[in-house]
Amino acid sequence: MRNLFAATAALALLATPALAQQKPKEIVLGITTYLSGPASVFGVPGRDAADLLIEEINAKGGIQGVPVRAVYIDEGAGTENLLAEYRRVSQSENAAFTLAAISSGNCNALVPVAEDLKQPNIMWDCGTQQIFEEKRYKYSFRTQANATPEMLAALLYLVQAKPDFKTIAVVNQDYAWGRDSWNIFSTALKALKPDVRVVAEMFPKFGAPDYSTEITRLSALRPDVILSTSWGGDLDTFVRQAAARGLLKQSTFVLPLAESSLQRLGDTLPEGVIVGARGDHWFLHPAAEDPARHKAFVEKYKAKTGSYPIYPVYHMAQAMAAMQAGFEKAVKAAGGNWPTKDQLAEAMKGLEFRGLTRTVRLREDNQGLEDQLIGTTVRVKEYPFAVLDNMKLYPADLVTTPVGQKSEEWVKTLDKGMPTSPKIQTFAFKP
Amino acid sequence: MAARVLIPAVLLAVLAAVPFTAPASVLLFTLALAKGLAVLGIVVLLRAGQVSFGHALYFGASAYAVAFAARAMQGGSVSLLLLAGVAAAVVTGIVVGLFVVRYRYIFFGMLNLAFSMVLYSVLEKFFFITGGSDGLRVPRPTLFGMAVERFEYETTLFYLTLALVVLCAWLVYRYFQSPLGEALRALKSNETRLEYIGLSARGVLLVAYVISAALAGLGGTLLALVQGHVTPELSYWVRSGEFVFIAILGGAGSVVGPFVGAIVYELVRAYASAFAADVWQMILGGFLLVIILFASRGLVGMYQDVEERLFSRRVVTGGRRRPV
Amino acid sequence: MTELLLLAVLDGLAYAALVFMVAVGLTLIFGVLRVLNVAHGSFYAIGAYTATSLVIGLGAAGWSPYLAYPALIISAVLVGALLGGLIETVLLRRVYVKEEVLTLLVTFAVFMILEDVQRLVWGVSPMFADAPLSLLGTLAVGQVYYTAYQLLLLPAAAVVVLVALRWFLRSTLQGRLIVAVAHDREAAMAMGINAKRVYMTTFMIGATLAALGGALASPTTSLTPGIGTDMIVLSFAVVATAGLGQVEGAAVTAVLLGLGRSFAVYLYPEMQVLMPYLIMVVVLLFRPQGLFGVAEMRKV
Amino acid sequence: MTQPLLSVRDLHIHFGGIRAADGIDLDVFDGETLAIIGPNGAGKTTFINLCTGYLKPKGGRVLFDGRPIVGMAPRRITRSGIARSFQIPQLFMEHTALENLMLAAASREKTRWPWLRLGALPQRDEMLDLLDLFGLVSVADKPIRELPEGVRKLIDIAVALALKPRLLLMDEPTSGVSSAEKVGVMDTLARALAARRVTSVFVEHDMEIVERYAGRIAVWSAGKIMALGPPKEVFANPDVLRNVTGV
Repeated sequence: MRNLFAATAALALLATPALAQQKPKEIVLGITTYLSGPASVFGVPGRDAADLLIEEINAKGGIQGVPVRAVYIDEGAGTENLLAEYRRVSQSENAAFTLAAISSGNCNALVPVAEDLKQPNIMWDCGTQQIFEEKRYKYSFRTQANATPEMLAALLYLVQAKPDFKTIAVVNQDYAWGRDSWNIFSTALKALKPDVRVVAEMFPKFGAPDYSTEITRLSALRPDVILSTSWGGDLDTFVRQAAARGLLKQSTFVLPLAESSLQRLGDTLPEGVIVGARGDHWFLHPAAEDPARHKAFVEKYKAKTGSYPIYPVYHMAQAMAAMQAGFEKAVKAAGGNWPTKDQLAEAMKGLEFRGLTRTVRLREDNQGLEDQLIGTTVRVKEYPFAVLDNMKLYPADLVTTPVGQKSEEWVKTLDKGMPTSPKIQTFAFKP
Repeated sequence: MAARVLIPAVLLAVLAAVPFTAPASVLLFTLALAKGLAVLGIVVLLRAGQVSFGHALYFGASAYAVAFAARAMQGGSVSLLLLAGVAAAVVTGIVVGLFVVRYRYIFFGMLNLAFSMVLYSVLEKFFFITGGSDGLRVPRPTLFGMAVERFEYETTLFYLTLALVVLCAWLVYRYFQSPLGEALRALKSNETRLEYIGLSARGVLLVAYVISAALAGLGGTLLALVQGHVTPELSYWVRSGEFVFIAILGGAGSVVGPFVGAIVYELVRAYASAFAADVWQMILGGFLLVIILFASRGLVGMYQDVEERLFSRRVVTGGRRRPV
Repeated sequence: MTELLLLAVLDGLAYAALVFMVAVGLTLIFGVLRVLNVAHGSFYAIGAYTATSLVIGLGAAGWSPYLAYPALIISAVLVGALLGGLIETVLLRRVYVKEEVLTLLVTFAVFMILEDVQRLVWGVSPMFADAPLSLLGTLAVGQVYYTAYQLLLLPAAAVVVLVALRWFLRSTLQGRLIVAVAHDREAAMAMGINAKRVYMTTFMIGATLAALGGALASPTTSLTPGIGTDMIVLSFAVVATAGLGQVEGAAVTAVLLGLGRSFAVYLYPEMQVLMPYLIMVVVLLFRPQGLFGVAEMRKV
Repeated sequence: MTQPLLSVRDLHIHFGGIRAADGIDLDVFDGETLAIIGPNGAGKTTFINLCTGYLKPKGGRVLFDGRPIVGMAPRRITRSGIARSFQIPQLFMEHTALENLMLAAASREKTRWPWLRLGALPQRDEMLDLLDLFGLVSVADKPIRELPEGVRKLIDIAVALALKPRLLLMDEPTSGVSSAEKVGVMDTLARALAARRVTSVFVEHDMEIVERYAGRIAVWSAGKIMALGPPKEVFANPDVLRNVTGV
């Protein structure tokens, strides 16, 4: 038995790491993204962004003179297909990095695999905060924030913008993200405004075509605030049906993921809706560290796809930047030699890099520290859809769970002064 | 004649060599074989002319049973988890079976569908127990009492699966020839007479149903073990459809068909989604159409036709009969 | 509370109207062709997409927005007649002779193919054209606003479909032929009825109804990949619960499921998704032939 | 004679308006051969269906060997010793003639053990003999669906006999058999039944056959027994002549 393992292991190794020492003729990136199913509203922009960025990199002669090639894996094709494909790309194609995944479920499934395969992996979009809080990983990194800062920022903004609200209702998609995000939000809410009453918690099924009943109930309950962390078609449908029935005028809407729907919603979305972007992702970012680069990319992306970039595009850009920076650092560390997968993973520790907007740093638990941008919708003549005004930028260190702590516990201990912390910067809309 | 034994033997050998020839595909083949077991379950029912559009129910039930058991035991041992998974399927199979064996054809299919969708909704809904759509991680169990690396673990599971596949295929083959198995085929052509030779159609079907549930469960169990992660999608109706699809693709007449079908299916699907990520579904669909329209006896059927032209002798798998 | 219940009923009806239109097409096809059409959900989706594109197109062309309503119906008929006709003549016709399961799998394959076709044609980002919805404005019930479209037009449309279908099946030659074939294929053929033609018309009508469901739903909802998938099982549930081939039954059952669903939202939201399947299981357990179906016995 | 093997009392059933059984009283005695005649729709087949559990009577009693069997499932009644054949042969079309008999034998012997092959059961020779009796050995390995109606008819009866019943109910055993062969068939049948000491009841339209093979005749008319007795007696009855034999 043992020898059999040894033999197979040897054979397997031939196909993978070890020999990666001398410069390969190309750097293979295994990218899992949704090309089918509802989540492809994020997956396809993500892929478009990756294509654009890889073009840019290769135009500049690649990384350390080695061109980059992406291999895409459809997350919509089912978990076991995803796992099998991931395995193939990591071993047969000998991918230097994998970027996985969008769905938190798939991250949960793939991260342990990457660990066993000793495969440097970037969780490029998934939001579950638990994964790094439950366990430390050597080979997986998250180059953006997670559910906790994303929800917390939205809450802080709400509390600050509408201090006197007494009742809130939630309408989230009935799946892990919808539930998790509400847990965080509601726990934090109890800590900051214990007197607020939750009048309805509704979790319509994922991809539901019709929210009439939920909307009717909300119209009858008339809560001060309505929260929905839904996204994609579900969010569009909910907002449109709510708008058509005057619900948006009745209550203040908080939509932490609506940045990705603004362009589609066009003039449906009125002014005064609180909108987030899972990070500091906004094509009119008021405080990008390299505005020229950002502007240039936005235009390029618009030219290619016909629409302005949304947050998955920014997440992809951050993953790519991290990957690049990781290579540079690893090559330096290896004294100019080509790094092994282990050396790459080593180099990622504590890495600093910049995507399109602001610098992100990877903490010792491999969680990225990313600022959060929340704003209120306003109508302007420059754009056929609502854009963000009264934007607040929440620095990562303020809203991110400290290393080694669990989010559910930490958000219980929030300080009531948090919403008005001086670290928070405010920006108005500038055309 | 020799070829009749030789060719399958060679194929089996090739399969067994996968960990050496294509280590990166071990997972793919293990999953395909696991799925094949569930399809074998479908084939058992097709023997009685019944089509279940809900066998993902047992696939999912067992997978989650494994997940819960493994979490409860912080890993546990493969053998224990195998038992847990199959047991879950058998118990569910008996309970559901007692209801569904009273129905035939489209109603049988529909009722199974409904039951599987109930499980699916429950898994999706009761987030705090089932992890909702994100599903549950399955901590890696020990092998014969020793903790192992993923690589050894997967290789072992591959051979374990292969062994179980051969065993199950042989058992089902014998079952088909036993009085009970023949009664199953008889049920398809005339239930009235079955009653009037003193056999209970429901009884006969129930046995078959539980066997098929156990097979589907075994498949789900193995999948949960290799995949290390279970999601509600395991019990979604599309997957049940997939099982029936593979059964026809492989050739519903024989016990080998499901595994041939499953492997071909997984390969087509893997390569389609790797090299035509945008249209892999379309490719599979087209593939299925071609099979149904031009070779409704499936791959094994095709093989047997060729074989017959070569050695003009009736093959004993019973594969010569039209599927269902 | 009583007011809330009234509201729940109103929501239930609007929802039931759409489900009915899809389900009745399915049940009609099954009743006549004995084919359980998995691709039915795809007709729903494609109907919706086509309608939306058409409405958007009209808007772009700057024509009267009221043309949107005929546009909905036209697109439904287009999809049903062209796509439905194509699939029936090119594919299904070849497999009627074969086992039930094979015909069913053919529709399954068609479903898989059409899933990708939708993505290739309409892309993945949600589409929406709510002109038809907003044009009719809203009505107040108590202090709750409803869109006239959902509150009045959809249920009305469903009733029209039901009445029209009954009339067609009972009072027109083509309809009578369909009933005859549905009732006894062999006898009908023996009497020289051209079954081929009957099958094709039926399948077209069924497909059109599914597409109509989609078209009428499209103003109220965003179209994303996979909208058809759940519709399939849902309409299966309706059809099986009602009894296969039961037109009126499908209507009653759709209402039943619609109400069940919306009451669940008020009383026990966790049950909302389970509702249709639970109802189906319970009904089938006690009445295998469905609420309105009739059982048959083998002659010896 | 002794206590009847099958005794039916006041049996009732009706389908809508039609009274298919309207107070049937009948005793069938061990070892006898009883023929049932009567016009179509008189309720002859219904009577067999009632005695074998295919239909449940609205009223009345059926005792087999002194034990009530009304409401029992067909397979129970079959196991208790009543076998039947059908007007339209009910056989396993995909199986061969021999397999059809073997299934019956396997059921009779309650052998369900998965490791036994149906084809290799010890009853194989017995079943071949049974086929031989009907001169059907030649078709033993042919699937039923390839066999002509007449042959199916015989196999249908053979299957019933394979169960070693004490009472055999036959619904028009010779319909579908060419008139030339009828007599031959009935001879074989009579011999087989006698050899196995099987009591039998058979529905028949061919009066010659009836006269020749039946010990007693029961004449059905509109769900009632209008005459019962030995052939001579019955055929002497003018009503019978008018109603049934149509002379």
